[in-house]
Amino acid sequence: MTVFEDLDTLAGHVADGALVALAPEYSWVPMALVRALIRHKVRDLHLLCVPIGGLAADMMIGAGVVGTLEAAAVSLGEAGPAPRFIAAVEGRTMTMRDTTCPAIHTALQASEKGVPFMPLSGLIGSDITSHRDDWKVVDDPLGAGGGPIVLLPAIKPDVTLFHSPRADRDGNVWIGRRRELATMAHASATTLVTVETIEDRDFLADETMAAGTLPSLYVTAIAEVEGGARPLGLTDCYERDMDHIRAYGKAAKTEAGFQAYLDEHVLK
Amino acid sequence: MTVFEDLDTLAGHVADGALVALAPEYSWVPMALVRALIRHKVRDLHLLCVPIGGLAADMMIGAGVVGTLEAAAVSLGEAGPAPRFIAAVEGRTMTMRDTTCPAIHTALQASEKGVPFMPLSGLIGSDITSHRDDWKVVDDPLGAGGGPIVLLPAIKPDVTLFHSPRADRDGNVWIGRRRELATMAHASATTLVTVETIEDRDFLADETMAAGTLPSLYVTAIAEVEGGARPLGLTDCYERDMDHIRAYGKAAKTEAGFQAYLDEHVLK
Amino acid sequence: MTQNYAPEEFLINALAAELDSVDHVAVGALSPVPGSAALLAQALSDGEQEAGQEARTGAALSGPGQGHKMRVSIIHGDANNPFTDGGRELFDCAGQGRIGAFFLGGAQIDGEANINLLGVGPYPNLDKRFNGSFGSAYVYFVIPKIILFAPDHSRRVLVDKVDFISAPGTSAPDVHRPGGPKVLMTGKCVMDFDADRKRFTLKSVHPGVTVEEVLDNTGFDFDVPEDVPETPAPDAERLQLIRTTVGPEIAKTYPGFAQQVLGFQGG
Amino acid sequence: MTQNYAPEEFLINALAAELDSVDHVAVGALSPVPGSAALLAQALSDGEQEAGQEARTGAALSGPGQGHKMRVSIIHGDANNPFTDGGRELFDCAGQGRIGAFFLGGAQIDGEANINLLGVGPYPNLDKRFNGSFGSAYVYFVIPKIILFAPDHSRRVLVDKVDFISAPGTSAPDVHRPGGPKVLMTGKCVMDFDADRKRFTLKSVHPGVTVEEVLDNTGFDFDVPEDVPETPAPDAERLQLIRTTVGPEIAKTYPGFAQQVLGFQGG
Repeated sequence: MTVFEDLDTLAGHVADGALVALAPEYSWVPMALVRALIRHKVRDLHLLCVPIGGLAADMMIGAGVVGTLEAAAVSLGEAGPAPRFIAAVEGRTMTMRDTTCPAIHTALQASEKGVPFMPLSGLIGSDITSHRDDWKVVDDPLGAGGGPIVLLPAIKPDVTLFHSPRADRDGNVWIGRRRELATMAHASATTLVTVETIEDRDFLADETMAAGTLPSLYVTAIAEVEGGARPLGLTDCYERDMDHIRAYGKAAKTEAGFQAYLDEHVLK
Repeated sequence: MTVFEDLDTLAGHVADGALVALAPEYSWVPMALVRALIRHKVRDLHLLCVPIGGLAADMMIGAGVVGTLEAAAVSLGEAGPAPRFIAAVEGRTMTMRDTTCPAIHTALQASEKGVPFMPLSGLIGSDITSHRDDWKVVDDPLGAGGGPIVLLPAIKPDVTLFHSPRADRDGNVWIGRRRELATMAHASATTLVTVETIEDRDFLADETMAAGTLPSLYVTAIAEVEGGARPLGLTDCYERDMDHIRAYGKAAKTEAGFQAYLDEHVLK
Repeated sequence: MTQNYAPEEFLINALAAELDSVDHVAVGALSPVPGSAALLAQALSDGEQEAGQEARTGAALSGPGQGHKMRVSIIHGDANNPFTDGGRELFDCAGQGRIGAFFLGGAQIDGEANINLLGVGPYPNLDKRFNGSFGSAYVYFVIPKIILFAPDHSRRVLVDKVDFISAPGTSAPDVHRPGGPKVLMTGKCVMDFDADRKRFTLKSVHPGVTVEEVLDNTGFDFDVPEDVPETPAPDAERLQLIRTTVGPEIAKTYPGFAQQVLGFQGG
Repeated sequence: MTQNYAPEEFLINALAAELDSVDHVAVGALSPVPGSAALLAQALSDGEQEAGQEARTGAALSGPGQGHKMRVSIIHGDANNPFTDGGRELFDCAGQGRIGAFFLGGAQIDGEANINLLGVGPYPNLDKRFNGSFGSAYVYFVIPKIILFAPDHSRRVLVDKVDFISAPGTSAPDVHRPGGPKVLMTGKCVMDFDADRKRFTLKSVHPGVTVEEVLDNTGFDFDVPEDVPETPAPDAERLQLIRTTVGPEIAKTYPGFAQQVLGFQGG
C-alpha cells in the first residue's frame, strides 16, 4: 500500500548502489527529490535516464551520486551541453553505458511484461550495439527469414522517481499523457513520487481522470512538495526557469562553480 | 488524414478476407457497424477478438461473415454461451484459431513496435501452444540460461473497429482507459471508428483529455452513430440491455431463431 | 442439516480462508463467488489490521489505497477495478509478480491439475465446445497462488485426464514458473495440490459430505489423510460481514448476484 | 551579395523543398530550423491542396487533422505534438511506417553517411564527449527519408570516417531497413545519398558558394556532376509564408527562435 511521507523520508528509500530510473528530462522531473538525494549523500547509483538526462542527471553526477550512468544522451537543452556529465565521461570518473532512446523504452517494457528480453529493430552496425555486451544480435529466432535482430535484456529498476501535478487520497497519481511514467513504475520494484498537491478525491472514480492515472498499486510512497520540479517546468503548472538553467550551465563548467551552485541551491 | 463518413461508407472499407480486430467485448463494441457489415454481406473475415468475443462475434459468425476466428474465448457473459460460435466450431463450418488473452495483446504490441515477434511467459505445455504452428518455443535466445520461452509472431490487422463516446473536430478519438484500443489502432493498417458524437473542440489542447485520446494520426475514418454500441453498453453513456442479450442468446440457439433475430434487428 | 446460509455464502467463506496473508487478489470476469470471497478476505484483513494497530492519526491522508491491508482488483468491474492501461495490464501486472492470488475454473480438471476450459473430444474435432481458455495458459504460470474453483464436484468435471490442456498443472524444472495451482475448492471439499508430486490431497470435506462421497464423485486419484476435518462454515459474525460489507461492494459489479444470493437490496 | 533573408530562412526554405510529397514529417527535440521547414512544407502542401480541390462543404467537420494535407509532429512540442502514448510512441510510430521523414544531425558525418553524435576519440576513452546518440541508432533504420542537417559545413563535421558510429549509413541486405539517409543539407550545399553506392552526390550549392569551396571544406569524397545548380533561395512570397504562417506556429515551441530569427513578436 502506498504511504504518504515527507520529502526526506521519501529520499531515504533510495539505497546506495540502487538502479534508479529518472523521469524524462523535458518535464515532470523530481528536482526537489534529486536535491534531497544529494543532501543525503547517496552514492554509487546506477542512474537510468528515460531516455535522456538533463539538469537532474548533471547535478547528481557532479555531486558524486552516480557510479554508472545509462542514457541515450545528456544535455541541458537550449542551455547547452551538460558540463558535469561531460567532465565525468572525459575524466573517466563514472562508468558510462551508452544506449539509444527506444532501447530504454523497450527494455523497460520487457520488465513490464515480465519477460527476460524484447527484440528491437535497427541498432545493428551501430557502435552502441558493438559495445553493449548485454545486447545480443541473433538470426531471426522465429526462423522465418526475417534476418538478424537485436535482443535487449529487460531493465528492472530498483526505484523510479518522478514528480506530478497531483495525487488523490488513495495514492493514485496523475501522469497525463506522460505514459512512460507508467511503464517505468510497472517495471520498477519501488516507485517514489513527489506531487504538487494531494487532492481529497478518487481519480479512478472519474473515467476522464482515470485515463491519465497511475494506480496506487504501483506507487510505493508519495511526498507533497510544492514546486517539486523547479527550476524545470511542469505541464500546466509552471514553466521552466531558463535563466536559472543557463546560469547553472555556466557555473557548472568548473568544479568550483558547480560547488558554489550546490552550496547555494542544494545544500544550504 | 482522417475523414468523416456515414456508417455505410465506413463499413465499405472492410474488404472480404480482411483481418479485422474487434474491440473487447465488455464495452465500446461498434454494434451498429457490425450490423452494417452483416447487411453488406462481407465474407471470409479473419476476425480477431481482443481478446474475447461476445455478441458481435457470435452475430458475425452466425451471419456467415467470418471465415476464421481467433479468440481466447467467446461468450455472452452472464447471458451464457455464444450459440452461433459453438455451432460453428462443433459443426466445423469455420476455422478456429484458439489462443489466450495475453498472447493477443502481445502479438499486437509486436506490430505496434514494428518487430516481427515478441516473447511471452507461460504457454508451454498448453495444448493451445502445441496446436499453433505459428508460435515457436525456443531455448532462451539470450543464452542466459532463462530456459524455454514462447515467441509469438506479430499480428497486424488490416482493420480495427471500435465505438467511442466522442471524437473531436480533428478526428482525435476518446478512448479513456481502454488503452487496448490504442494498441489495436497502432498495430492496424486501417482504423474505423463510430462515435456517439463529434465535438467541435480539440482534445489534444486539453492535457486531461489528451491523456485518454487516440490521435487522429491512427484513425482512418469516423462515423457519428448515436447508440452505436447498443444493445451492449458504453462507459458513462448507457448500460448494456441484458434482456435483449438474453433474448438473443435464447433465439440464437437455433439457426431459425438466429435468422429471425437477424431479420428483426439487423436486416430490416 | 439445517443451514442458515446459502451454499454460495459457505463457499465465499471457505475461499476467503484460502486468501489469508495474500497482499493482492485479482478476480477475473464472471466470478461473483470468488469476487465476494476476495472482498470478505479483505474485510477480515482490515479488521485484523485495525485491531493490531495504534489509533490512526490524520485519517483521510494517512495511507492511500483506502487503508485496506489487502488489495482486491476486480477485472472489468465497475468498482475495485484499478487498471488504467488496457486489457493487457492484468497480465502484465501478474507477470511483474504483483498479484498474489487468482481464481480459475475448469470444465474439466484432472489429478495433475491440468485444466480444460475449451472443449470435450479430440481437438480440433470437438464433440462439445466451451467458451475457451481465456488467459489461463498464462496466469496459471505466473500467479503464485491459483485457486481452482469447481462448485460442480462430479466425475464429469474432475476427470482422470483432461481432453484438452488449456493450462498445465505442472511444468518441467527449466520452465520459468513462479506460479501455479495450490488449492482446489469444490462444492464438496477442499484439496491441496503438491506440484512436486503432481497430486492432490484432500484437506477438508464440507459439512454433510463424507470422504466416500468425495471419492465416488472424483474421476482422479488423490491422497486421503488419516483424519479429514470438516471445512469451517461461516459463523453469524462472518455471515453478517458477508451480507453487510461484502454485499454492497460486490453489488457494484454483480447486482443480480448480490440481490438474489446475499439478499442485498438497492445501491 | 545582399540578401533579404536570414541564413536560417534560406535553410528552412531549402529543407522544405526536400519534404515535398511526404505524408508525415516528425521533428525531434532542439530543432527549430527543421521544425520550421516542416511547417513551411505543410503550408505549401495545404496551398496546393486548396488550389486543386473543390470548394469545401461542412467546413468545421469536413476532415479531421485540420484539413492539412501534410502532417507535422513536433516531439515534446507545446503545439503540433499529437503523441499521447509516452516517450516510446515516436519510435513505435516510426516502426509502424507511419513517419515519412525525419531530421538527424551529426557532430561528425562521413562519406558513407555514418553519423556520430557521441564523441571524438577512441571510444570509450573519448577526447571530446558530445550529448549522445539519442534515438538515431533506431530511427535511421526505419524512417524512409532521413534528412541529415549539418549547418556547419567543415572538415571538422564532414569527415572521412566517423570516430564512433551512432548510426550506420547503410546496412547489409539481410538487415530489415526500410529507412535511411537520403539527403544531406549543409550551410553550403545539398547532397543526395545513394545507399547502394554508399556515396554522396552534390545536388546543388547555395548562392555564393562554389563547388571548389564545398570540396575544400568536405573531409570525404563525393560525386560532382557536370552541372551543379544553385539551391533556390526563398522568394518574397515564400518569405512572407515563413514569417507570417510558420513564425507564429513555431513560436509555440521555440519562442526565442521565432522572435530573433523570424522576427515574430508576441503570440
